[in-house]
Amino acid sequence: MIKKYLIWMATIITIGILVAILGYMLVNGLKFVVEDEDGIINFLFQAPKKAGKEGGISTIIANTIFMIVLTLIFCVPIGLGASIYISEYAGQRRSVTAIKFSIDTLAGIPSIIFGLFGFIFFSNYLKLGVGLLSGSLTLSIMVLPTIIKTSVEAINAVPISYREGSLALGATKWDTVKRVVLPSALPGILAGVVLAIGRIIGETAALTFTMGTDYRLADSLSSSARVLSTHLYLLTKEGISFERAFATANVLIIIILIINMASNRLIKRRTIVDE
Amino acid sequence: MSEAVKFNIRDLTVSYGNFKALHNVNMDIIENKVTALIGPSGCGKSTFLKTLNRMNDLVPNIGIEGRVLYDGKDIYSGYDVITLRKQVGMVFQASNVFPMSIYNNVAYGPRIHGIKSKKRLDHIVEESLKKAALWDEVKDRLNKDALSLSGGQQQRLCLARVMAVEPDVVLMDEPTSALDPVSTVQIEDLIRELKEHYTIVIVTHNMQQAARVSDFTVFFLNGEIVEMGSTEDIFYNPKDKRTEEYITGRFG
Amino acid sequence: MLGREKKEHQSYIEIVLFICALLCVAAVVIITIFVLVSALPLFKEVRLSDFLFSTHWLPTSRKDPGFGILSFIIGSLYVTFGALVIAVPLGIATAIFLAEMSTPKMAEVLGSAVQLLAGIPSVIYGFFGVMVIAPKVRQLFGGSGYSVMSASIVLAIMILPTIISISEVAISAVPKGYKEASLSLGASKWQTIFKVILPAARPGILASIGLGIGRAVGETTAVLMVGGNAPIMPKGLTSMVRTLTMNIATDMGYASGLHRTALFATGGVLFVFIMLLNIFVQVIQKKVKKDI
Amino acid sequence: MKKTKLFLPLLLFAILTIVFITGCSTNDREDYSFGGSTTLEPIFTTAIESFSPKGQDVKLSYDAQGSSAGIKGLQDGIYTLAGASRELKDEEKSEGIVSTPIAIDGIAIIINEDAGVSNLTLEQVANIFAGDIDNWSQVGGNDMEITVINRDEASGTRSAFKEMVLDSVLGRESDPQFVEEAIVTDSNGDMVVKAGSTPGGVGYCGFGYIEEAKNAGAVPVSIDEIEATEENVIDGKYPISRKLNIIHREDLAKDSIEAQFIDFLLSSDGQAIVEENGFIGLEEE
Repeated sequence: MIKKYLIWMATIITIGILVAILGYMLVNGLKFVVEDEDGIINFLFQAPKKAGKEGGISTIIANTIFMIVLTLIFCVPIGLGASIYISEYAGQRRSVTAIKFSIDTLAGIPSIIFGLFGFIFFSNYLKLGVGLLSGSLTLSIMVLPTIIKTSVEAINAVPISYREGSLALGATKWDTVKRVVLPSALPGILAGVVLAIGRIIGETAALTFTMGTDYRLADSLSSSARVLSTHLYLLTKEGISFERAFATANVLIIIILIINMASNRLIKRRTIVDE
Repeated sequence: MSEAVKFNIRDLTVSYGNFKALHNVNMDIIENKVTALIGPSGCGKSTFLKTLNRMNDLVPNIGIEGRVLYDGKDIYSGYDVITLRKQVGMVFQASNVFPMSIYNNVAYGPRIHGIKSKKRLDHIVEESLKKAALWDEVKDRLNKDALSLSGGQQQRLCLARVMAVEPDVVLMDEPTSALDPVSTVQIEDLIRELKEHYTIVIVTHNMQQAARVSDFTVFFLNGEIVEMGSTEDIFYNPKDKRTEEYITGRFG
Repeated sequence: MLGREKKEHQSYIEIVLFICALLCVAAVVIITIFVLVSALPLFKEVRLSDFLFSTHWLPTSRKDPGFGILSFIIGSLYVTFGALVIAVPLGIATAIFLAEMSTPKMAEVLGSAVQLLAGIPSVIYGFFGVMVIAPKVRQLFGGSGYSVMSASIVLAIMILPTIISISEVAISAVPKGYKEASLSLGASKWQTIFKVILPAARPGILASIGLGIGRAVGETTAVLMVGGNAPIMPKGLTSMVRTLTMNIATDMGYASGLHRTALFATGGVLFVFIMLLNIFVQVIQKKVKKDI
Repeated sequence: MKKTKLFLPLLLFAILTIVFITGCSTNDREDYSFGGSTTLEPIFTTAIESFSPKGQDVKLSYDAQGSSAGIKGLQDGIYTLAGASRELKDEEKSEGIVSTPIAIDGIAIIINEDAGVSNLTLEQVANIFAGDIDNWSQVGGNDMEITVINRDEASGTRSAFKEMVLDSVLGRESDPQFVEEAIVTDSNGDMVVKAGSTPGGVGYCGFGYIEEAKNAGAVPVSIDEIEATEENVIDGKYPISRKLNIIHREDLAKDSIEAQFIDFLLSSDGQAIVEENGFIGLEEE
């Protein structure tokens, strides 16, 4: 019977770890909110001062949003285009296996290699410098596999009968994809985009040398921009302010919570549409 | 038998890889008549139906030999598949309504063929739903989700969808096999009404249905035509023994 | 629209989509070529054995520069192995609980908790490591707290969700028939789990461990915060460590000339190791598909 | 059409953000990126906030990745000015790069409180960092293992420290190396955190970070009984100090923003900023 207890114990430890991490972050984050005279609202809407020792993280949140939007602008069209090609047009051609293999390889590459590649290729070789543009380009290559995998899965889940119905009415392949397949696969695709955002927000290793660490508002494509995750990293490493590090960590965790809920609901909605 | 011939099929052979689904089928389909295709499952009747509007093209490594003439033109050489499927509509066994509103389902065909004006679309939708005898039941909830309709209603919606592109021929692949008896009768009445304006080819397992609605019947077995002729001849004095056995339900 | 015009419109769309797909292939090809080509010049001056099998890493010294990364390879393996020792038993046990023992409600709650754990960025694990794990390790085991042990614990927490979710899928994918057959022969719940279900789910579990290794070896930020980053051969659990990824991250900003090529070569070693790992995982997963 | 209805707002939002980002930069404002030593970061960030050249709309940014990273970035053309907490190496000078000192900064030896040490001789410091002394009891402290905390090779503070302590005490020709078994930190801030939190830990940082070291629990010690204070550095008694330099191209145009920025740092306002951040201004020397 000891096996039963061992398994129960292991599960409790796993839950314990999660509760410990989230609890620890939440408690210390709340402590900061209560003690800090400005409170959480100012923290979110005030610009940082003295390298983050004082003030809030408003410009950093703005930089993070710019990074996400810019990255999505690059990777969503390409990712969606690739996934439509793979699931609708490619059929059994040999090129599909090459594409699928490269997507799996891309998904396996560690983020530090993307950081190294991005720094040398985008910043130095293409002279894009250290800033929003080279950072977002590096990230968009990194999240392409996430978007493609979820989009292909969502498109393949669309029943064949919808396509037959449309083709039998004399619709072209593109009409069928544009008007029938994509709309019903949309919730699944959006879930993929939301998951990609989760990965983009959590990235640090690939960003320090491609995106830079300037915490002021990035107001041009080439200006260096510090984002939430890099800010948390620097606050901790440099010992600038552990209270603000906790507050930033909580902001990150809350965003990840919202992302998980959003993607779960989107995936659920897709299954309702099919029944 | 001097009526006009809509389809003329000359030694048609269809194979998936090395499996021969149909071998040298020769027949005519008469305009504005209902032709029923019967036979045990796997005899190639559905495959044959899907060659008429080239839906078989979707099947990977399919081999099609022989000629299928539609109004005298061979649809497998140089015939634009888009125009063909516009003229030769199809209703599937499982009603595949789109996950859209009832209105958008019917308007889908006209829209992809370039009709944009709302007024014309409203007119087409109304006409098509009337032809499918569904207008009265749905006219005040056109933008409700089509998936909320009953099985019989959904199948009639598919029919309305086909009507909306003004086809010349309507193919039906076991349209009522998933429906309750009441909806089945409704569909059969519809088929009789549509006969004046459209050529109808229907695949069915249901012998009584074939007898009730069709003018001609073709009996398929193992990819070949055993016997074909007017429905009365086939059902009341079948020439081939195998047809007689199938009709009387001894096998299949 | 006329049939012909639609035809052109069609093929033009297909080409655009094909280009999108090709861009992914191009991305991988460019990265691979860039990393490997930038790494090759190193071997004109440094013998492969001096690079892979020596611990003498002094890239900027003028007198006798050394580019041996053996201590970082061992560092990476040491930390990854430490993480596996913790995460594999915990992960598989939790996966068994999820698949076989929990009520649907519990499974749903625990499932979303694991999903959340997987979504949390590694910088937060690093932060937690610096604030809680390193001091605790320092208290209990002495040393500076920034060591192989702290890095292994942080990495274990990070790869736990990967192992749990993929093992759970493998375990619940085992056909019901196996379980019923074993139970019908009078086997206990535990004998069934350990004698029938786990062996049947073995390929899936191995795949999850492979993916866990991939993530652990590829991790940089969290390990950088708690590993200590001393360029030495780790001697014990409490000694400082620098992994391949930490070596790249630390020197990337300022390295130049041969030093920068050495970093690319380090990246190359990591790249090759991860690719071999991916192929291993894909081979196993194909085997899984064939079985079931 | 359901898709296009949803797609429009997404597309609109994307275009809006792009316009917003590029919009601001298309006006005549020029961007200048500088980079370099973490020691000079406080000086650069404060100076950038109050530096406004006559009427020109400019945006300066400073990327603190270490002195060598700044100099490398200058050579690669990523930065147009670099900050270094060390002197130029010979091979760097040959590439048409020059250095202009703007401040002086002593290097303080910071030891974790638990070690119970408040004074060391220069030899002891050299032997500790070379690894020959490994327990605080050998230098009059508590019986605790010494954990050396070092900086990464990008740091100017590290190379300055190596020259003024290891080389000068243990002989320059033998090129004495730091002890390998040491925690490597990549900035003064990181160094201070690790020194304060590691029992028996010892490291070094610029005078500008002494306050932060004390808060983190690491004590700056006196060298041969000489306190680590600005006065002792100014009158040359404190043995470890170096100049903080701005590195730039030899052929820098006189009226360029970079030249104006250097003049600003050397001006009285600039020197005030240097003092305010805990470093030592030039004139007083």
